[in-house]
Amino acid sequence: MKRLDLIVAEPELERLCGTLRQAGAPGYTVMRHVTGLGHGGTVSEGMDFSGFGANAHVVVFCEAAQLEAIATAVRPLLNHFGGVGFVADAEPL
Amino acid sequence: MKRLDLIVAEPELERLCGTLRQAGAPGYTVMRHVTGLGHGGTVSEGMDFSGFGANAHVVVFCEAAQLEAIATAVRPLLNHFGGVGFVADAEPL
Amino acid sequence: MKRLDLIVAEPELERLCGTLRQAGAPGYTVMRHVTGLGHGGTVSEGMDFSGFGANAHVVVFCEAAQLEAIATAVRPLLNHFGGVGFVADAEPL
Amino acid sequence: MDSSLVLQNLLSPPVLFFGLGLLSVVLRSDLEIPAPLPKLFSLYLLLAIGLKGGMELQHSGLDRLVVLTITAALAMALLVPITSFLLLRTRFDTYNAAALAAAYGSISAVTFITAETFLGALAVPFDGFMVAALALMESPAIIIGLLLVRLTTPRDSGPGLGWGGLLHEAFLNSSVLVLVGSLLIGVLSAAFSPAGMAKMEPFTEQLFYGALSFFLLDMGIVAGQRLRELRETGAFLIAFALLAPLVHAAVGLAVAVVLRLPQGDALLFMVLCASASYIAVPAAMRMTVPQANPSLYITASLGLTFPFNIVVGIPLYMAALQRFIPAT
Amino acid sequence: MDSSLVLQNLLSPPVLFFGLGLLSVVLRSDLEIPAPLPKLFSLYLLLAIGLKGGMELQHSGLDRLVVLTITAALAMALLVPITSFLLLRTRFDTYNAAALAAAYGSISAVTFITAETFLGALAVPFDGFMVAALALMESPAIIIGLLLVRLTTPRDSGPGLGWGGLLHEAFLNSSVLVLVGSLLIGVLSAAFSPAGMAKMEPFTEQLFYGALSFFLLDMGIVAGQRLRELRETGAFLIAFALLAPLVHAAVGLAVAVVLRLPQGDALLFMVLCASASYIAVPAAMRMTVPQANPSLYITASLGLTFPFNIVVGIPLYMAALQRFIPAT
Amino acid sequence: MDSSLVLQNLLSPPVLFFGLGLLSVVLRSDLEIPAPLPKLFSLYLLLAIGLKGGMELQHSGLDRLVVLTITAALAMALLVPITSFLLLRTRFDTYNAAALAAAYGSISAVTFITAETFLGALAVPFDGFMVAALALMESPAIIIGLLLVRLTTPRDSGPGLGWGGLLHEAFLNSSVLVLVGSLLIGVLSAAFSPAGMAKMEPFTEQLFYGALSFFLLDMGIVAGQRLRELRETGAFLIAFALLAPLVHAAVGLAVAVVLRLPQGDALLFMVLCASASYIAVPAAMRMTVPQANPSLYITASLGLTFPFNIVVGIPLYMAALQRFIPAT
Ligand SMILES: Nc1ncnc2c1ncn2[C@@H]1O[C@H](COP(=O)(O)O)[C@@H](O)[C@H]1O
Ligand SMILES: Nc1ncnc2c1ncn2[C@@H]1O[C@H](COP(=O)(O)O)[C@@H](O)[C@H]1O
Ligand SMILES: Nc1ncnc2c1ncn2[C@@H]1O[C@H](COP(=O)(O)O)[C@@H](O)[C@H]1O
Ligand code: NA
Ligand code: NA
Ligand code: NA
Repeated sequence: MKRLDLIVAEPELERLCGTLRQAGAPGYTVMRHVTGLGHGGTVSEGMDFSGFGANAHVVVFCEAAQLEAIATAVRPLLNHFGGVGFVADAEPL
Repeated sequence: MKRLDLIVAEPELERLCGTLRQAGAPGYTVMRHVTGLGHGGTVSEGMDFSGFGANAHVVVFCEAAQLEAIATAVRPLLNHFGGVGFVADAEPL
Repeated sequence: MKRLDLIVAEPELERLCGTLRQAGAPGYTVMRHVTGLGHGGTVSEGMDFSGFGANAHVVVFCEAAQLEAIATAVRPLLNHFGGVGFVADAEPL
Repeated sequence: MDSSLVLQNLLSPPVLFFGLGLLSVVLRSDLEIPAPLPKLFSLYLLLAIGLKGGMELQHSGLDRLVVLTITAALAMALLVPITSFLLLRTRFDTYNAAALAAAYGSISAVTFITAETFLGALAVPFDGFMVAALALMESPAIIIGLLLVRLTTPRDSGPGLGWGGLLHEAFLNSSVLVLVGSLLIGVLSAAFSPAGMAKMEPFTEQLFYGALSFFLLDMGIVAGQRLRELRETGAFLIAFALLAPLVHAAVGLAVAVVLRLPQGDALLFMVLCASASYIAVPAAMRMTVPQANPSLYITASLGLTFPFNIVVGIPLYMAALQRFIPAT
Repeated sequence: MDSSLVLQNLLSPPVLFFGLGLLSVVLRSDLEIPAPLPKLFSLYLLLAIGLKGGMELQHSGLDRLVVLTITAALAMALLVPITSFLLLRTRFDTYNAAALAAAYGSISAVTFITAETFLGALAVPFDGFMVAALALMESPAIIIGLLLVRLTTPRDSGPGLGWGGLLHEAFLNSSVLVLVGSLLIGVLSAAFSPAGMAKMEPFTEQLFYGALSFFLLDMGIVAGQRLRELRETGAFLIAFALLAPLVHAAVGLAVAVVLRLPQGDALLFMVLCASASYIAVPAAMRMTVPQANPSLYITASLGLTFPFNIVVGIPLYMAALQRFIPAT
Repeated sequence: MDSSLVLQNLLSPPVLFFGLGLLSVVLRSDLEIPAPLPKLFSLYLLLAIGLKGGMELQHSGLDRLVVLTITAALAMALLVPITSFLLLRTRFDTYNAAALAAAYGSISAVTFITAETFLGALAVPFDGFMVAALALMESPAIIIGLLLVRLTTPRDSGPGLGWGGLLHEAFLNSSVLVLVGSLLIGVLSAAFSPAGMAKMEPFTEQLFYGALSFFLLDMGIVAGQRLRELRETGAFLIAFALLAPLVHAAVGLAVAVVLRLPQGDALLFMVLCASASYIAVPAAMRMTVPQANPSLYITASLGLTFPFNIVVGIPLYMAALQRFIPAT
């Protein structure tokens, strides 16, 4: 199996989850209110009151065979809006 | 070493942590207020006020030798109450 | 690439992030309000009101070549203040 | 029926904010009251009605009417889940029928509070001991629910809760504890620290209406999200969720007439019978009957019965009881 | 200029708490108002001014002045972003110029609220319909901003928002929804449930000043953090962020004189023109014009224009308008 | 001893809610006040007492008594940690002795606030400058604590805080900053913006009692969880945590008698001496003396000394001082 870690800005979260569902992800887990540093600079929770928000961290565990479809669907979002994605190996418990 | 990712409903968290301690896990880290999608459908924070809660994400780093004991203790909980678990490789820093 | 998971007490977070930036980490993601069990005993959110805080979970994705510099910078902090670090393999999406 | 009561309820700020919450879901706005703010409001509301009820209970004392009303409340908390189970069992498996029955046998504190506010706007008085009835009707249905499962299915040997865990869950869950605790604190403080109670008053009285409106805005959002899942619910359960409150309110009215409850207490009694739990019971059922599908019992109680009672039920019950119980 | 107005504003609790927030950033203290508490205060403030404005609107009704003022407000919401764009385009690319123009064409509700509070301290009255003007001036600049991008750049074929998504984002974002919803609830409740409105009063009136102070403490922290990023902003944008409010306020004053607005309404109108959005617009621009750099438009509106208006602008505009508009 | 004072304190709403929190831990209920709500209440309480103290300080001005009291407060903030260290060093290593000494040399704002509320219920007046004493007694013990470590151990060459970091941590941590900042805002606003201060009053005065009760409910839960860890604490530290407040209060009483403080100020002075910090000091010690075991100093100050003072100490100190200081 594969583990996919995606980190995007919170306002894009709903769209990312929709994309994951359409691309056939069997499930996902979302941590909101996540902060960090990336190419776009520092992201803090200071703008939380504004709808601008912080980041969200989405984890997807899926079969290796599903990964390519998910990656193809997700990459344009990361390119357009920013955000990063990483893949690792995993096994079901 | 091994890395174990467990995602369960928040009301089951305390029991899961107790099980981990009894099974000899050397430590764990818990992220609450986590949402997601799984076989049980969508989990949101909307019911947070009610004691029904969202999900919790528990990460355990342990020796490969400890994994089987932990897995044996945890699996019945996941089967009874729902929730998922995944294993990956890791090394101490 | 490598994935580095660091878990420290919240009051040390700002210093850890500064250390990561100085050590050349290309980015990081921070989850605060994390609880857990370790050598230092149980950490809960009960002291959150006090500035004592809970834990923070920091994830860094970096090139394998960068890891050693980051590890060298981070280890003294973990030894002095407590906290744990683990490394795993990862690939960019 | 007195349609002006319905209109007056519909156009009060708390109900309008509930509607704004529903509307925001329909319009797919990104409005949310982020966690744990709804918890702040729900803790506050429980604490405030507990304190006020306790204070009034201390002033009025325990008389025959109090004891009778509370006994009747407990009887309803046994009757409703059992009869509901028998009906629901015709369409659902034991687990889902029991979980639904438990939800409808228990109560919704927010519906009760909205009814109190409705009475306040009509200047109809009600008694503090009704908060005790509210507290006592919360837990029994949880026990009944699990009893029904245990009696009608082979003993489940999973890692579930034992009876100890269940009783703990039923009687010591946080909403029961805050409500009962505040009630007792109200009784004690009113007796021994009247100056202290007086200083609580701006907090528990003056903020109450605004906090209820804010919380109902969130409840509107949450109920609206549940309504979206209505497709999975099925016509039978939709009908049950809208008719059960009427039937249970009617039984409640009959009891109130027999007990000669005054108008205000009678409305609150009817509302307790008519409302369903979406707080304590679902949390307990998730742990004790994990075989049941939460989206059934939460959608029914929170997505249908709750809005029905808030928007239409409360003024309807008032109009009905005015025919049988004279104003005092 | 009447320097006592500046001093009186500067030494009022809300502005002093704003200063404390700024100071805590300068001193690198660990003071923070953790999320989602600032959201609680911002929701509360919107809800409270919406309700109060709606209630007053219901009492005053819609007359010619209301219609004229609101038309003028909409005209300013179109004029300001277009002229700002033309100016900003000389130094920034289309994306950044459009995003900045949209921010300055829209409004800051907290600046408006602080101006209301300032008028309250001076005992200068103002009308409820100004809240309607506030609500109506929030969204148009978002549309203008994207129109400017679409008209001046080749059609972008990324996964961005279509026009439907944009209109949704502009008119149904949570701050517009809460403000407009509360305004309508205020109108309806004042008409049909005056007892309900009266019970809201301790919540919406008495807490208001304290909640504003608390929120401004957080805004001071957030603005202070933005000020640290000033280096990246450039001298031109710094000058724009400090001069645009003055120019827009002056235009607003001219309009107010023509419309014969009374002093209170005139100040609020000037403040609407002079303030820039750091809530609805940045959130919309992040999604619709991701090519623009958020640290430019947020730092300018939140780090510079907002503090300028809160600390200096409001009393300055008041001093200016007193020369042209007699007290009533 | 006047046992009615103890009873009156015990049956006041804030102390009863503290008891409810303790009880919920004993009963293993799932009641929690989720983060960051406790932070909201603690920020609010600091802000409110700061403002009130500042306002009163502005009205009373600085006279000889103020200066003497504040000097005595600072002296106690040096004396208590040094003597405590000498005693604790007999049983603990330098690190733990110093961390514990620092905790007991500093103060607990919530204990102070509860004492103010207790005085309010007895209608015993007290002065605004005592809040300044509170603010000034928070930090020195942090410095003393680290000085004791540095003087008695070889220089630690880890990545710890230097003196700059320590002073920063001691004097600019968020609770000191909010308290001192609000105090100064209170002084300034009372002088220059009395209308503004008047509009703050419903927020800072009327909500205060309820907010304190809510916060003490949470403190009861947190203290209860700490009490569970008592086994690791050891009999010596348990005795210290319960006797130190009595001894320090007695010294405080002697000082108060010498200074001829009126009853109210004397109680507050005793409470400052008797209370131990579980906010600023532990946070600073975690960073500056990581070798010390937090569960020792937090359990002692939060699990034992705090409940002791809240429940028994405050009325006890009052009963004691009434023998030496006449009512005014
Ligand atoms: N494939 C998956 N990847 C990531 N998280 C998952 C996955 N499946 C389930 N989860 C998480 O586990 C929770 C419970 O899963 P389930 O019991 O399958 O409903 C979900 O709400 C998700 O948060
Ligand atoms: N084996 C482990 N697996 C996962 N998290 C751990 C582990 N050990 C420690 N932690 C986390 O790291 C924090 C600090 O660890 P320690 O310094 O060992 O007390 C703990 O509170 C946990 O959140
Ligand atoms: N190398 C990295 N390791 C961990 N998280 C990262 C990394 N790069 C970016 N992120 C996260 O992804 C967010 C968006 O990244 P970016 O689009 O590069 O600004 C950042 O705010 C971080 O939270
Ligand atoms: Na019921
Ligand atoms: Na503007
Ligand atoms: Na002390």
